Amino acid sequence: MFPQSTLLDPLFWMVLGAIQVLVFTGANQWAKESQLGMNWWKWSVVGFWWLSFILTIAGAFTLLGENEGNAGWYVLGFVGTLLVIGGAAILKVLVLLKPNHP
Amino acid sequence: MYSKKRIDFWKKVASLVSVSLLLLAWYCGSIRISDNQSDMVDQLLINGELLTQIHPRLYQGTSANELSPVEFIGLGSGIGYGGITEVAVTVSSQGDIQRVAVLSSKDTSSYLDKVLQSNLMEKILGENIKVSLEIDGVSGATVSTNALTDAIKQAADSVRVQVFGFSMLENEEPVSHFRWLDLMAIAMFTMAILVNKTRHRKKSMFNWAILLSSMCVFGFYSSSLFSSSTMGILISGAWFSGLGNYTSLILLSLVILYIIVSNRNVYCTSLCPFGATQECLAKLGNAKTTSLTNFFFEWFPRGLLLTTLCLGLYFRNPASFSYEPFGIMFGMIGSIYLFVLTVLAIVTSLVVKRPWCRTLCPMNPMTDFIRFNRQWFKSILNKQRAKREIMEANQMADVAVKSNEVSK
Amino acid sequence: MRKKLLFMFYIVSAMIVCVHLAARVNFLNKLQTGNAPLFVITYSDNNKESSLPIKESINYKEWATKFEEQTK
Amino acid sequence: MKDDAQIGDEATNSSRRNFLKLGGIAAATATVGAGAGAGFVLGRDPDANIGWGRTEAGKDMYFNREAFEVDFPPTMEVVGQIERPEWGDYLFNRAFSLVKSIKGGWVPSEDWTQIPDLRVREYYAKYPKRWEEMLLSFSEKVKHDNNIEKHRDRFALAWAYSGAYSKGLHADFPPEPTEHPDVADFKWVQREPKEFKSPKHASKLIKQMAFKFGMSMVGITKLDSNFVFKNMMRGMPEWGDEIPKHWKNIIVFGVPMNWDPMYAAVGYSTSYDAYYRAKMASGLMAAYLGELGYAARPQFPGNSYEVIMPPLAMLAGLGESTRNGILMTPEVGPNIRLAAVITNLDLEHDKPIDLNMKHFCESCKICADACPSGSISKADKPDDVVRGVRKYAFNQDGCWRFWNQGPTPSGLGCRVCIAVCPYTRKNNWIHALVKQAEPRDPTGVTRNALLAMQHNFFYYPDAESFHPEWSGGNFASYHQPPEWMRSEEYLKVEKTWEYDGNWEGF
Repeated sequence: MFPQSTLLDPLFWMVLGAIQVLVFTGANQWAKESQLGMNWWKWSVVGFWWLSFILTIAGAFTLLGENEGNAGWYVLGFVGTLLVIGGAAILKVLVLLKPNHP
Repeated sequence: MYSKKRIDFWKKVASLVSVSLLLLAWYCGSIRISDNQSDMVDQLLINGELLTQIHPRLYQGTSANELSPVEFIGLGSGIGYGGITEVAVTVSSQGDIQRVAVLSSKDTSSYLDKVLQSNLMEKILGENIKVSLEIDGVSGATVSTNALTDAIKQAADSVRVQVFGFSMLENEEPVSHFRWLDLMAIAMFTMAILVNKTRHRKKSMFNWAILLSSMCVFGFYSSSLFSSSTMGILISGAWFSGLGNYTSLILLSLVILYIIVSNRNVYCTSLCPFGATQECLAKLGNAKTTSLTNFFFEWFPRGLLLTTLCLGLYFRNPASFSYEPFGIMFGMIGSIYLFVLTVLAIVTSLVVKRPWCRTLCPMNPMTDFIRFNRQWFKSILNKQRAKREIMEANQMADVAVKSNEVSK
Repeated sequence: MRKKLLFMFYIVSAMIVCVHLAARVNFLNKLQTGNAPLFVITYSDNNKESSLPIKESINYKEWATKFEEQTK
Repeated sequence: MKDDAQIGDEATNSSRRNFLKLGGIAAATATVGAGAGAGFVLGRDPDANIGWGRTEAGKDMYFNREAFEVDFPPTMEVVGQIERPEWGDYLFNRAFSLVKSIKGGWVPSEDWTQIPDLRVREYYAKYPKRWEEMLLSFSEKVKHDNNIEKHRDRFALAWAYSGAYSKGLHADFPPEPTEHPDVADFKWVQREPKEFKSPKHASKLIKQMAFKFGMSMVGITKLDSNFVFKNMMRGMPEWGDEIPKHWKNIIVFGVPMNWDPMYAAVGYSTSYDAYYRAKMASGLMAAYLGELGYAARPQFPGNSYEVIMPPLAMLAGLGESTRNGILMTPEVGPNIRLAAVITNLDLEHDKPIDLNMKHFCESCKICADACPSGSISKADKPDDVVRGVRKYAFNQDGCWRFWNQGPTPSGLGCRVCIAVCPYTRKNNWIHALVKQAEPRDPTGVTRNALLAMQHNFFYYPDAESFHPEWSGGNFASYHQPPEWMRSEEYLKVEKTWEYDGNWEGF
């Protein structure tokens, strides 16, 4: 986030990493509440989706940052949409695979 | 709250006004058009100074110091999505192609651009027209390509006749006008009607089957679903002079006919590829139906469609005035605005069922318009029956009421 | 909630569509008034709009000196 | 009591859960924001301008070539007897010879057979059509001279930038050789050579030095006589085709042109910044070798060469040959300016590399479509054979014609094919990712996906609009000029122009 800064940049990445713990504990709570019965592969799917989602956003904005305006928006629109749809699909699957014990 | 009668009256006014507006637009367009072709051609001379027309499709350029013409400019036309594409080809007196110019096209500009960017024309520059020209196609815009190639070949031929005294065109037949896709369209449509009529318990399943297959065939495979531009082409009569692709037009006319006959619109529910896409996404995100019942939301799309059609008529170029997300969705073709629109529509339809259909789709205004006038016409007919006038009138009134509710 | 969303979608897409149409109209108008071909392409050997008749127009001596001072 | 406690726990648990849930959402939102923000600044990051950030560490040459080493470069496809380049094959030789003849009173005509200098005539006997282009270059030059003042308001800063570096470039370090190479190349040798432990050590050190002298890329190879000009030896009025004994190895190095001006080719770009840096490095390297007691003959831009650089750079494993005829490196694509030092020091040679560029160029064609003078071949496969090597046809005289149309006096040149090349991208994480992935993907899926994006998502002005206004263009460029090259930002000028090119999409 702070490329030319000696201190802020590493700090930023550490914080971002730390935040991910919150993200997934939060996600875990939601999963528990809606009794998705998460397991390792479900989590890895979700995790992978999350990673690619963030990377897509970052990538698109990198293009915007280096003044590739067109490309930036198109990538965001194209890949982003695909990912959103994919996310919905994953959610659907998780709900369908809900273990049906009370 | 206005009384139904009052609204009905204003609707009648509106429908009359819109028709007259369309006529007006057409008329203004015809005034605007002037024959600017010859001075366009004038810009295409290379070595020649003086341009003289030999016959309607052929010009010759002569330079001061030489008697024999230094170059010829042939005109040719081909038939694309929206109608005729005009091309001029400048050929040296030895018969080498020196310059190609697209004078006019009625195709959606993004399709045309795709063809032009593919520099398929650069390949024929410098070729000699003694031999027939080999021009390869462009994936994703076949019709525009064919239009262009036909036009170029025609233009070259009119020069060929002049310079070498023989023609090569007769062995090349014009674009085939009736293709299996058109048959497909008719077949699918009849199926759609049947499915809508049937009382079978698997009805909805059948419906899905048609929807999906139509999404594949008329959507992702051929991207030949109709749009406001098709409506424009229909009313502008551009199809008299022929079209490169009739599928969408056929679909549209079938839909219209069926609405007129049976007052029902089967397209949206069982055929529309974009509708199908939205349905799929709705299934994915368990989207629920909701709609906006408000005077503005009802009338804005109508105004929009009317404006678009008027513009299409005025510029004599209906194909370049479509505003639907279809082009992007099924062919990644269209302006950046439409790209954004498409993305929005797709994402929204994960939450709301068929957002596009509930908002701007030109299909609703068209259906409403036809239905309303159908109703109106019927009522007039009935009024003419002198007997049982009042009773009839009352009946009509509440039928009209119903129809309004349907149309909202 | 859904209603709100649909409402927002409506407004935004309406605006987008208007902009799109405006752009199209603008473009076509330019075309009409410009009264030039949509697209022209010329065989490269003839791209001599830029060429001047050789002998008369160029003072070659001057050209040569200019060229030398600019390149060394 | 127990119940109370339980209830209490319930309460705390539920509130804790809610906290975590909301915290999760908040964190997710924050992450998305951070992703966007970080992405954006990484795009802006000047360190991404490879060639300026990680140079001395040698990290500008970040692509690990070992896995791609081959014995002979695949894009140097020999189909006949390789011939050494003639004096007349070198465009600047022809240009200057013509200047000389003209000063001597000769007036050019359409007829190339009237060219006084035999060596030039021989070249145009080979390519008669190209003589028209050369003639046009004269008239274009005149138009250029008549027009540039009109556009100074717009290009003042680019003009100054390019001018400054061209002055620097024409300083006399390293000095041009004036004597026989056996003398000149030893100019800086005062003492006995210090022996290296091994050629391996020598190469290791020399490469480090190249980086320390400011170069981004360096490679070492044997001096292949096939790429040494005939009848050409600086400092010698007469020269046959012999090659000095002490010309054993050649150290080829290079540095990219500054990115933002280069992206804004033609008008705002210049080669002189990179030329200057490369030339200085060659001088420093030569002096360094001299101090150690070894012969050194620097080869540097503008036109102080006895050898053709790109093929030697290919043999030295820097990159491959491309459609636009420029060396294509895996890090900076064709945005590289080369210099070299020929030496008698025994060095370990690098191996050529196979990056599959061949297929990339076959299916890309972006440079050919963008070329303002149409000098780059659009053929699907290499369609010409030059001195026994198959390559894409390239019309150097047509290219030179357009060189004379740049809007600044010292901005001679074009560079559009470099600016638009998909491999010419800054060293930020996306492009680095892509540059690492593409050569490693044997299926070509990556390549096709990328090119699909390149063709559909990226905006390229069309070839015509790169032209100056006086020849039917609008000074378009792949990117708009950087803020520090826009005269309206700093000078008292009124902006009467619009920029055409990619810029931030807000």
